[in-house]
Amino acid sequence: MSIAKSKSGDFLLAVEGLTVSFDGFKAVDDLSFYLDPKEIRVIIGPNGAGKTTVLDLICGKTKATSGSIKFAGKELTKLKEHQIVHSGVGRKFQTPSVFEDLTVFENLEVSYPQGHSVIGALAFKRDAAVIEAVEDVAKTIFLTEALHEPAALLSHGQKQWLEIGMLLIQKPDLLMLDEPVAGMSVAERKKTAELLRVITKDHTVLVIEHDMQFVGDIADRVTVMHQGKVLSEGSIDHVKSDPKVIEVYLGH
Amino acid sequence: MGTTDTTATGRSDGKRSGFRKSLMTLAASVMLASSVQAATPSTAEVNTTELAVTDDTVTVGILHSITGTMAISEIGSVQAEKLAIDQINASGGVLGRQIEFVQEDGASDWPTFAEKTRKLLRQDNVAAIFGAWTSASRKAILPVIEQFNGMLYYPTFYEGLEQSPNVVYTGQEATQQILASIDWAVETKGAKTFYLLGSDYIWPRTSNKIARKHIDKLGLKVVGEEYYPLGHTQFNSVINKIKLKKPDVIFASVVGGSNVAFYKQMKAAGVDFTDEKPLLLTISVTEDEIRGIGGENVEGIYASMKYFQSLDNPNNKEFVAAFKEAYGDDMVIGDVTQAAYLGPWLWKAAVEKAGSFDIDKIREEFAGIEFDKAPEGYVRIHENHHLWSKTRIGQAQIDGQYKVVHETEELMEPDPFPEGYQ
Amino acid sequence: MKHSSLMKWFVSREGLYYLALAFLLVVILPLTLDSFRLNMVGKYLTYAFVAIGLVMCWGKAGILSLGQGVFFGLGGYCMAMFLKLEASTPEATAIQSTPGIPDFMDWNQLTELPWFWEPFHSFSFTLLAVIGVPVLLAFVIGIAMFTRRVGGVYFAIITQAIAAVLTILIIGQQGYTGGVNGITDLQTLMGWDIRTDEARNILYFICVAMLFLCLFAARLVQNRKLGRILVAMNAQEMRVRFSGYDVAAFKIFVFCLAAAFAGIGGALFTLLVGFMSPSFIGIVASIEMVIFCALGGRLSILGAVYGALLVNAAKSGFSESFPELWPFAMGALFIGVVLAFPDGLAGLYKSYVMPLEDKVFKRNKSKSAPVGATPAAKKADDYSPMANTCSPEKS
Amino acid sequence: MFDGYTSSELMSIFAMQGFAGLSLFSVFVLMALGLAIIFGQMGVINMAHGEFMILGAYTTYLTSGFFQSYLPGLFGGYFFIAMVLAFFICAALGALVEWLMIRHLYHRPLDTLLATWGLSLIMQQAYRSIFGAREVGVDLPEWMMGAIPVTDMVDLPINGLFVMVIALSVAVGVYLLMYRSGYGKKVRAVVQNRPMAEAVGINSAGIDRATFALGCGIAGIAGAAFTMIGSTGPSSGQAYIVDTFLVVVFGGAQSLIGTIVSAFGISQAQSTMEFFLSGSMAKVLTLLVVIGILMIRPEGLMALKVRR
Repeated sequence: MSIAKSKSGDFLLAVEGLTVSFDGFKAVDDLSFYLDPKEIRVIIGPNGAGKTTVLDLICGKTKATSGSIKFAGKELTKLKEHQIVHSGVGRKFQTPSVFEDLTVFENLEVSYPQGHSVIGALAFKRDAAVIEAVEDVAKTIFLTEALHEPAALLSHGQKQWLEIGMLLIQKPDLLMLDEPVAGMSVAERKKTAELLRVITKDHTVLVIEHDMQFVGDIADRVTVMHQGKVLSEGSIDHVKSDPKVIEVYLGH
Repeated sequence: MGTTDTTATGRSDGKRSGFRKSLMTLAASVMLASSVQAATPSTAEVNTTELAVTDDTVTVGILHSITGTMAISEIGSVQAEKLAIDQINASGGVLGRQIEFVQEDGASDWPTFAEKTRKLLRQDNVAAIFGAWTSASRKAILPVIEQFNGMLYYPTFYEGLEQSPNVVYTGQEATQQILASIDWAVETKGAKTFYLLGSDYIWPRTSNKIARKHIDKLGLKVVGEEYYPLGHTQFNSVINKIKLKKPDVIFASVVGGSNVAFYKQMKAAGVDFTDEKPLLLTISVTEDEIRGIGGENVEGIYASMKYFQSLDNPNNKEFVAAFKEAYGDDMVIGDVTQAAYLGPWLWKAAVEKAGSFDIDKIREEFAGIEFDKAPEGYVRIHENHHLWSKTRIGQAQIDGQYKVVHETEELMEPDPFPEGYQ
Repeated sequence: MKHSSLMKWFVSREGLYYLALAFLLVVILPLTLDSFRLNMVGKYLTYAFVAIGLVMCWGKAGILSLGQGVFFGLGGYCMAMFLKLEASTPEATAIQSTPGIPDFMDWNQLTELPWFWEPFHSFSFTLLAVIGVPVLLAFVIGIAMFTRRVGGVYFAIITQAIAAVLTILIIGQQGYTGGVNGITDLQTLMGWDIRTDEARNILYFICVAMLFLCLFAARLVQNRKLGRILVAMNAQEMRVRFSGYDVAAFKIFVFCLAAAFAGIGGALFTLLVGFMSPSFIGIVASIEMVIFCALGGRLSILGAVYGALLVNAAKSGFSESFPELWPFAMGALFIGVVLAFPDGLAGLYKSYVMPLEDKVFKRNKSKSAPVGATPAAKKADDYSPMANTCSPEKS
Repeated sequence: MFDGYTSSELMSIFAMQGFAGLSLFSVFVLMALGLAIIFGQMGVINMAHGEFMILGAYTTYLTSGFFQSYLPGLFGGYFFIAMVLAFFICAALGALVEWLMIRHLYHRPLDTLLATWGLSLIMQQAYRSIFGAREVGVDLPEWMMGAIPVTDMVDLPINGLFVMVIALSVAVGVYLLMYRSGYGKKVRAVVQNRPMAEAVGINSAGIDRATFALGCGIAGIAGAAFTMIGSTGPSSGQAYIVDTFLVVVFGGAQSLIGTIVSAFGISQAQSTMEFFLSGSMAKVLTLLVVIGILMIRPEGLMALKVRR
């Protein structure tokens, strides 16, 4: 394990001693892990292992009971959600959450990192730079054709992509994706994997996923969580052969 | 548009001769011989200000809340005013003209009162408005009625501090109700200490202020003063305070639904009012209210009013009978209802004395106008537009009626701006 | 290209709706109604300010405030305090024990003007306060509630409780506030008698002008990105938050905006009606304001104006003819709007009248872009539910 | 403030004041339980709750009239029958309202608030048309009047005690129903996971209707009880609505225990303050404190911290 490397400034994200308890139940228990820049890390683990809670903690949706989350040298646990976003962390939820009433274009425009204050949003103008950025991202997420369709008309997979696109246009350093291929067709999965590879050229990505095939396709490293703790960490082959992991997944 | 009710009575003999005949009957029954004229005066003569007066009708307005929270209280006034109008029509009308009325609903909403006053004055050009109940509604009406020079006949006992040239106050102002009753409690009951309790708004606060000053003047003591928000229904704490302070008299001006809760809880807390320990003296519980509170809950309390349904005089017997005939036997009549009944009669007397419906001419004649057929007995209009009237103390009986135990000998002078009481 | 021409087309159509409303308020009603009825319409319009605020706050951003009467009342009280001071000259109040202070203070043994009344000698301060006081209170409530993420039903109930508290306070502190009677007998505004028909007509037009100002302000907000964020926040608050927006700040903003509109409405109400009292602040008044907005269509700012006009006109009409039926009608209105027409008149207009319009427009402008606008664009658009087919004052 | 009173007098007063707080507490509990059940289970804010209460009060009024006319001998016991009737009449109307109105609005809680407000207007006017605008006086049997003298100073009002007993019984009954019966298990299942509850064969629509009816029925019992201490008029119900909501919200929406704790806290605070301040200021302060606490702790007193 990499505890020895603690406190080093090389990491993009350093989670240390993170704990959160709900009425005594420790959903995440003294968790530590570290992400290198441009890494794709996948978190796997059985239901209830605390995977989604970890993402919630990093993006500020849930407040930690104790521990620290350092992102590019900044302590995130003390920031509000929108400040965390502004410091470069993007989060995609498990179920696609896009603005169904708005068009794809407007969805992306809303996420464009400008005019995020009240006054800014009032003064915001759709200029050439915005249009260009939106069209760029739309291309990346395979939605150029649907740019002016309302998001409600998109397929499930397209909505997932749109949400990823909404993160991309924020130009975050760290993207956190919660089960991005859940409910997707095989073809869509392939395209998503392709999309993720494009994304990782410029971003660090933290993914929660169940689909081991898909995990194998994309992961640089895998963290296995169990009962709020890290059970194993390493390459996909390493964790697959780790007896503790086998015990948890196959035992009982 | 509004409901223009033509009162049925007396409309059949709408010809000149019929009028003259009924005017003769009127002469027999109505006090002011001077007002009776040989012939119906021409409209041009009696109406120079474009009021809704025709050769055989005159239109007045009735403006009370038919809906909303105040409807409970105001309906009695509407009934009394309509009864008075019917009776006046039956006896020949006013200056030979039958009274028609436009009734508007103030809806327990003060701007609506202002709005409807405006409508009555501007659109219907009514010759008089009988209406309003709460001070708030009267205050809303006031600027409008002054602006368009109408005349409001306001029936409720109220806090005083007002004297508009465009209002006739047919109920008592605060000093009339309060001073006599405190004197009575001190003289006949030997009261030394008082606890003042009221709903939290202007009338109880002003009334208690006057009461406090008067009690101070008499060298006696106020041991507590307390206000609860309108509609409050939990009085246990104040009941405890009263038990602690052991006043001789609780002087109460709680109104509305709070009243019901207050008396029920007093009774439940083991206070038997018939013991008069303490004695409860109220200025806010009329027979109307007792129906909601229940006679058994208020049995033994004393109220200071100018009118009780049980008053024993011929005028009142006639009035009560007529009222019950018109609206049913189970009707009860409270102080305000009676005061509302006075409105149309006083207006009629003033119109006939002035020989005109014009507001300005009527106003000249107000001072000294008398009405001796009043159910409460004889009343007279003071130059300050309030009524000279007697104050009476009644003790509540289990059947919901008051037994009159005291009556001032003289008419009390209305004094809306009492020196030394402000 | 297609996009921008579509936008243009919509603007022109939307512009027509505004013109229709202006035509109704500025030409038709003043020509057909006498001064008395026109003043009543003016009074109804002051509620439209509140309704527009509620469209922004509740319709768009999903924040239901049951305490808008508070802001309406505060605006109204600020104006009333100024007018009352003007009416309480030492000469006019010579009979009081302390001349020069409002009459109700004198009755309550106050011997000098309370400190918070002092600034209301100044008209410019009053104008500032009419907007500033409601906004300040909304800001404080907003900070406390929205940063703690109080929303939905909880927010509604707490605002309702605030309305209750303020009513009790105003009634209880009658020496400072005029109590349950309110602040009455207001006569002149800087020497100008506001009780004459002429003055009331002028005030009506001022009211209409202010209404359009507020409408344009609301429209600006709604058509900017800010408006889209508000709507988005309503549907997907979490997503907006994790797109980097400080959701609380946006909620505070729109709540303050609604408070400002309500304050302006309240001040105009005082001017048009001639007094202010706690009954416009309370729970019942506040919740009735919501129905103006709901009837008009909770997403349509123009609808709100028609909603306020229609409900109030109906209320006056009913209580003139069938007073006992009015509460039934009002109750049915609440239930009906919620159950059957959640999008209110604007929704009905969109489903029934707009298709007809579309035909007309197509015939006239066969070259213009097809009407196949996206539902989203339609939703963000505004429509006049009644156009000029019906004058709300046909009693 | 306490100058000139003997210590025994003061003791009595404090005892009485404690009792006053308790009776306010039982009033709050009766008012809030029905609302809390409905709100907790369905997220529905029933603005017509006060009107359902008054329906119970009118039922009691009619029952008392019936007994006086036809069964004067049994008058002493009419109240119990009235309570049962009030429960069933209100529950039946509640079920009807649920079926006609509420069930269409489950996903729009703010809209239920408006729709039930409309309902409350209609109910009020209906009372006014049927019973008249004035409050009606409900005659109570003799044994319910008066007080039990404990000491010279301390009298315990019998009807106050009776209201307390009713409040306690209703609270216990609701507790048993919610936590010890099959129905309660189903209710909680539906609250926690509606689709799953439906999947295992729970008739969630039926549960909703029963719950709404139950809440309204409890309002009816409350109304019957209030005839002893409050007024019965078309708009009497309005007086309770804000207090009731605050009690429920303050307690934490889905917790019945929370509702009871909050009723206790608010009632004690209010009655203590009423003793030291004037009634109006006590009310204002109580409301402000509750609002203040809710701002700091919006989820209410007893809400569980859960993963959401």
